[in-house]
Amino acid sequence: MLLIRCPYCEQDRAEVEFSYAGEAHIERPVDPSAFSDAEWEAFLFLRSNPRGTHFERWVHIHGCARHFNAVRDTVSDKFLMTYKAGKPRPTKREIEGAKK
Amino acid sequence: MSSFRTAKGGRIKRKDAISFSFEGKAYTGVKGDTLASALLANGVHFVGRSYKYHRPRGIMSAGQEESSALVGIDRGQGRYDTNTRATTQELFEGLKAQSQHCWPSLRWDIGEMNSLASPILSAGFYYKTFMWPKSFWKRVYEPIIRKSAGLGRAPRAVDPDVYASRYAHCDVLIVGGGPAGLAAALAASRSGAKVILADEQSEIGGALLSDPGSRIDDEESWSWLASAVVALAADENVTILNRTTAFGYYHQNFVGLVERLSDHLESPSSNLPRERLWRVRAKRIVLATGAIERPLVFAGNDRPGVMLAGAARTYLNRYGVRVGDKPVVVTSHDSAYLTAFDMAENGVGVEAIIDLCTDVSPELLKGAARLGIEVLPGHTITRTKGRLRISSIYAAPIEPDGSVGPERTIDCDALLMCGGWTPSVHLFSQSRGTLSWREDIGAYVPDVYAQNASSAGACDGHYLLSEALNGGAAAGQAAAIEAGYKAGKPNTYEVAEEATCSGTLIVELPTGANPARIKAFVDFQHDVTAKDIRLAVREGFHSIEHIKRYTTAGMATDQGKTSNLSELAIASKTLSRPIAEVGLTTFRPPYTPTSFGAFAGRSRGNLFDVTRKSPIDSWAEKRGAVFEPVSLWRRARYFPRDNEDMHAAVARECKATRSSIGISDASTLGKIEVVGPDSAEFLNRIYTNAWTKLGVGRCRYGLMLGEDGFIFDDGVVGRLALDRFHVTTTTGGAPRVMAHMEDYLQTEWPDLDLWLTSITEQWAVIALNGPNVRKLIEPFVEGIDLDKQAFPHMAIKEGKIYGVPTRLFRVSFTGELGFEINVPSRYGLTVWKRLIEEGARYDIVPYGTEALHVLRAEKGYIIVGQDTDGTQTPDDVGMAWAIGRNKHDFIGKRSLTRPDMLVSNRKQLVGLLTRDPKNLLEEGAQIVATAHPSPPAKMIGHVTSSYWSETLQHSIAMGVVEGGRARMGAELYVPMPDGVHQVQVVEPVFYDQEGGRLNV
Amino acid sequence: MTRFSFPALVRKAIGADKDWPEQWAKPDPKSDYDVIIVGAGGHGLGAAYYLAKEHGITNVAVVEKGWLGGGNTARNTAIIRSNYLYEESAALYDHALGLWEGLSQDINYNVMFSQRGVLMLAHTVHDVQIFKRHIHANRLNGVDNEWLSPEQAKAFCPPLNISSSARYPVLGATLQRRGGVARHDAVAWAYARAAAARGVDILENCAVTGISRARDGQVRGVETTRGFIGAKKIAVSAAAHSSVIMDMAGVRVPIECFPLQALVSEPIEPAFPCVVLSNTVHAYISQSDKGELVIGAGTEQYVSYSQGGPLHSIEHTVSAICEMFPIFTRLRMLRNWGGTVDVTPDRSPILGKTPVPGLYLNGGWGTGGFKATPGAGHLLAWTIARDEPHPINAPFTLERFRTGRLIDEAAAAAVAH
Amino acid sequence: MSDELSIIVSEQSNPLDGAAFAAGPGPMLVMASAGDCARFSLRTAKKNLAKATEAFGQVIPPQIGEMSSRAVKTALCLGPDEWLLLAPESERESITARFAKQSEQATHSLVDVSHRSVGIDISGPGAALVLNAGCPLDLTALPVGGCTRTILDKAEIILMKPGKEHYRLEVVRSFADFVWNFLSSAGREFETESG
Repeated sequence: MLLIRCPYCEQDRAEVEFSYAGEAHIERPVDPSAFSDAEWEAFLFLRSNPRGTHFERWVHIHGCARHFNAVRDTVSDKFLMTYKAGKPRPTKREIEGAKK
Repeated sequence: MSSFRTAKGGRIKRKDAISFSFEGKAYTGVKGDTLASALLANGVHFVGRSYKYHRPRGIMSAGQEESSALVGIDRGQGRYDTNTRATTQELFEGLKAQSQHCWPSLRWDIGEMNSLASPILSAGFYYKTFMWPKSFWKRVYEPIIRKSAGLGRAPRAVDPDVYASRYAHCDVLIVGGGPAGLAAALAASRSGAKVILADEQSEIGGALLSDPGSRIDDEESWSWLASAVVALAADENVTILNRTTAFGYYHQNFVGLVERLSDHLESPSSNLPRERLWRVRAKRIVLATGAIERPLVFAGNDRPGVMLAGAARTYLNRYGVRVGDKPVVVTSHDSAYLTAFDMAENGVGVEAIIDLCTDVSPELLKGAARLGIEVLPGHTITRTKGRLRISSIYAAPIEPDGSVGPERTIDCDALLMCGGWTPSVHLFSQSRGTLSWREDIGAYVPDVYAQNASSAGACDGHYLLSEALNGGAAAGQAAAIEAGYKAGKPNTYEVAEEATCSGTLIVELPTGANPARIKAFVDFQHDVTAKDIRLAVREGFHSIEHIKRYTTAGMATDQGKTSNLSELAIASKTLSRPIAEVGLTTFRPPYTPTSFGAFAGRSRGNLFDVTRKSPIDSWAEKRGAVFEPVSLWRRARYFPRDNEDMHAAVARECKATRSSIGISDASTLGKIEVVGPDSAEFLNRIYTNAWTKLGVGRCRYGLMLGEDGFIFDDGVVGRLALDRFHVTTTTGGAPRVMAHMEDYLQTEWPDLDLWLTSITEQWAVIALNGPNVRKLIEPFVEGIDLDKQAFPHMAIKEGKIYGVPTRLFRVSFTGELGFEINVPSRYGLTVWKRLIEEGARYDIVPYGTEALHVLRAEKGYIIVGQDTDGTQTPDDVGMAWAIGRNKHDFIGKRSLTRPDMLVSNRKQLVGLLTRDPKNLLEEGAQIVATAHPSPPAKMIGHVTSSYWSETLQHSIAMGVVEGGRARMGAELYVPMPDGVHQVQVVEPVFYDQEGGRLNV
Repeated sequence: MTRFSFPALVRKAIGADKDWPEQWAKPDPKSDYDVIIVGAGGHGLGAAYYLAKEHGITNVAVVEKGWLGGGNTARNTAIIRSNYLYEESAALYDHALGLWEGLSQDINYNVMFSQRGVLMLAHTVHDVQIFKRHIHANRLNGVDNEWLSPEQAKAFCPPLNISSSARYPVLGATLQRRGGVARHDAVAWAYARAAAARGVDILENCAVTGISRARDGQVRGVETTRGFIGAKKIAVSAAAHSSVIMDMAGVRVPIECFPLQALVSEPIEPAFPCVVLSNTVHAYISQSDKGELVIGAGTEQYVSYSQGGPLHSIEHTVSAICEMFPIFTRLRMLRNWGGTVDVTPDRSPILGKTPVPGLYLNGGWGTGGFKATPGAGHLLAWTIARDEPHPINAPFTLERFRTGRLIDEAAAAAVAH
Repeated sequence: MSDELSIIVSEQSNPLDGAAFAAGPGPMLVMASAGDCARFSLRTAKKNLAKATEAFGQVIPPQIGEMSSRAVKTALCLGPDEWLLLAPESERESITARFAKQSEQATHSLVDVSHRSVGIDISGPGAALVLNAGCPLDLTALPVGGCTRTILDKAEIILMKPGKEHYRLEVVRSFADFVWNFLSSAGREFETESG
């Protein structure tokens, strides 16, 4: 069972309190009708699915009920950091810093 | 007392005799015995049969690594435990054990004939035959193969025991209560850290339990052990869990342990769970899991009476049992000498020590000489004799060129072998740590840790008692510091006159015979021989994973605990590649087999899942309702009267609703209160419909799509105030819709000023439908003018009913005049009962979900999830009208213009009428365009809803059909096993097309 | 190649099994092949075999980063069935089932294909509606599938609890009698042996690190840990690694990877005669020929390649099994493992050409890949050989995610209200 | 007419009416259904807390996990903009009215959820153990006077810790039976630890 740090509660909590909500930083366009079919396909379906560092969304559904973002290694399943929704994608340096 | 019990010593209670039986024969053991030690005390070695060849097998070990001595234990009343290791089963009064995998008896087993065919039963033989004639596979070969499957008896009755589970947190979890674990616990405990010490055995002590002779800090080891346990037990921060196996090491130091609470008791209390699953999250973990002794591989190494040397020492020192009167020891490791010496000191005549190594340490030789034991250095065993028990061995010198010299026979009644020790790195590996090969001890040891853990003692490759104690103490101290505690310098321990502990990794013993013709076992349970492994390699299975899977070595119930290394060493030799390059197979949880019950815990029966019941459920239950599950809820499906079947009950419920009043419980519908200045804008984006202009006090049917453009949910939304909406959702969709809305609100549109609150359970909802409803409730409603003009269809208002606050909706899912009375949940039942009472004068009838489905289908109202299946757009179901034309955007809008959404032959919702009015189509039936289809037939749609309409005296159906709306009036076909049914495509509104009955 | 047969078994036994040849050779990579298949699982090896056998293309390499058959072929619960709803899916899986039925004889390797019947349990009125829809569609597609009452289901599978007071009572079941299980590892070995015998090179421990394309966009080979290997046709059949490999060619695919766990019990005497699936409570079970109960769980919620999963999922799966089969509570779990499944948005596979000339994709099989093994291999071979899809795999394109023409078995089955 | 009809208000039904459980020596564990009260879900920006405190008539704490409890009113901070307010039933209408007056100056959402959940009181030396049968939290790390939303086996709960060996939980009413059965099933173990 994963141990996930909720950036709102500022506590490590058990995975069963959370729901996964897909890849992070996929911005919904302000005007979807301006998107081509291919662009819309990419928004709907194309995900980075990396082996390694993954930016993803979780919701502390059985806690503070907030959505937030996490950086996790998809090979070890280790969380490198979590941060509040709306914050920009952290840089490599920020991720390295958070590990400590 | 039986003949093989020693006169004194051991940790057993000699005066507490225990009767038990094996194979129906009565025996006596003593308190403190395992089933294995008690059998050995009675001179019984032969206890089981192997899997493939049905060879007689004895007791190999004294612990959980046992792969031969498996028995069935029958406690009656469904308490039958199959494949139970005799070596770990504690003895209790009346224990009944049976051998398994033999027929008609253990001694005379017909399966032993397999042994005769063994030359053709080599590794993977079944992949190479049983293919011809083809028809024989299903009729002959497969039934035979499947019949010979399995080891233990299958359970036949339901287990009456209960299982518990518990989450726990600690600073330091120590796995293993041997000397390393104890020293770690003592060190960590002194720091004030919260410690859990878990050990799989009945007693804490590990290897110390077999080693009374050592002296720790000038104290006898058992006395040191006793004071250590007392000291730990006195610390309230320390939890000692014996009979508790750490079986799995998961993410972030989350460890699963199973505590066995009652299997050792004669008659446990019924409130006592049989086992408890501990889910422990530890800041730091110390692995002190010890090491497992390796067997040696030689011809006839599997006869009853052949045993691990360390096990024999355990039986002697811990249980007071001599495993034989004239044992022979064969070893490649010094530790076996301790067994020989201890046995000799207890008066057992050890026939010989056959040492595969030539340079034996002078101390050991001196010790042997003192005890009169003959040592044969540089010797091998070439074969053994004895059918149901070993009777003699053949020893021979290993010549300098590796060949084998002349054989010599030595009679014996036990053969004690030791091929060195394998550190138990299972949990470490599960934690995703990486191992490194240590050539000097011939074993893999922990190298790089992936989690907050350390290892101490034998599991780290440190076999000496002093190393275990001092390593454990240091690990315990470091763990406490890591966890944030101040720990002083750890104790250092001194062990007097420690014996040497080294050896050579010799797996397969030299033999004069052709190695391809002998049976030298590697995996004892699965009868995998050294020859099988060589065959696998020869056939191109070079990865260790391939070898394991092809030969099944290491896949028995011990999961290769005693065989992995032998397999690896033989493979390495055959491949001419170093062991470190051949690699290991992956260790998987559980460490030892763990009961399903422990995993299932309390999730049985009514605790398997939540059953949500509405505030009115108890009335429905008393009234004899038949329920159906809808997501986690149970809802009344119909209310039979006087033995009615569903058909009759539903017909009656529908008729009553159309003619007077029907009442139903709609409390399970999801409800969300949306509050804030931007509420209308939010709903604009969530629903296809437009909300800005909806007046206060009015309701609207809302349709919600996923971003993929397909219908996601629907429901009525009422506007209570400019900034306050009461949203309803489907019963099953409620949690998903709430999550969906929160997701968009929090992450896409955080600038919108509004909040969502689930009020599903705040309100009980009573739906009243029928021409007389207004008359019924008017006298009891306060603050709401129910007049047709003042409170028209699709209106909402707050007021009171029976003095209770209500949110009254004028809505209808039946096509009749309808009201939905929302009252706070605790009042729901009382209001319902009042309505039933008062409604008697109108012959009010309660109706369930089935009648509701019929009534709505008569009106052509869809049910999301039944008439849609996640592939329908609003247009597909004829609801293009629900799309707010002028809206810039809403969720799913863009997807509606993808090419495939615009094609003309999309499946569209239509009504279907059968030619014969009594002919009721089956829901799910497929629709085709030709009268005589043959497979594979082109299906153009299917029936989504189908009912008998009592009102219309005609069956009605809805379905989705390719280009359906363009086929109005067309004849289509529904081919069923009993014949092809002809249907006509019609508009999906069967009743009151004008809606006159709604607006009264 | 020595032909496998009972007489061969006896003959070799007389020689103490000394001269059984390698089942597949261990060649060094050649510099060029006609076709390179990335991924030596059942699908990739099957494709190599059918390329050689049915299309005469034998200058083929199958490259594998680890040991062959070590991915999902080695980790699944070996269930085979074809009773899918949509005609596209039914055709695809039934094509595979047809090949399974003669596979052991065709490739001279007993893969222990056992048609013991697959029961799928309905626990709610909604399940019943969905399953009836399947049955009717299957009948018209010529796929066997029948409806059983709870009592009939119990007769077919005696350990099943059909008590109406169960939390999830059994309201009925579908039965596909032609469905069953096979010895999963052996399928990979069998195809490897048969393909190698026809000249295919199987290159284990050879990880692809890049896909090389010519100026015109056409593929020209793969960079590997064993050097560059050239080919004008490359098929990616790498399951969980498909999207990683496709990325190397610059093609983004709508695939995400999720962990999926499975477990076996200790072996017991025959006690479970068929395969039982329950989507509603998320549990799948059969008994292996060794006597172990083989049990599958549901996928985890988060993207991962860790080949492991959390304890609580196992707790749920085991409790579901104990609910359906209460006599199994005292059995013990012997081994629990995880795999990684590659999942598309509509839960149907992608099998066909890609925007890159010469690059083919077979992936996104989710939890359904094993049962399709011979079919996927057969169709992939066809698609590679003719550079166009077979009619059966023609609907399973990459483009459907753009046009919206999804083949959504999951939506059809799983939307419960 | 209203007088006659209002009698119905006293006829309320609650899934755990009268439920009580005790086990073990001491006893180790006592559980009982808590009485009814008024409950509000308050959502607002943190900057409005002073106003909200005024309307509620008691301090509303700003940090997630904090709980202020005085006399008969309790305010729990469950999320960055979410509070649960508990008060005597008699104050329900006055609290609603006071918040309503403020909606102009301080945007908020106050929703009456009095009937949405039921309360359970759990106390005794075994209280934490019985909760940990299904709750993954480290309860020793939850301070006295703290609160949190969390999970108990398959049910979401709001957990309060009014005393060292005293917990109160709130559970949505249709999950109450399940939670009660779960806790009493786990609590039955204490019967054996005495003997």
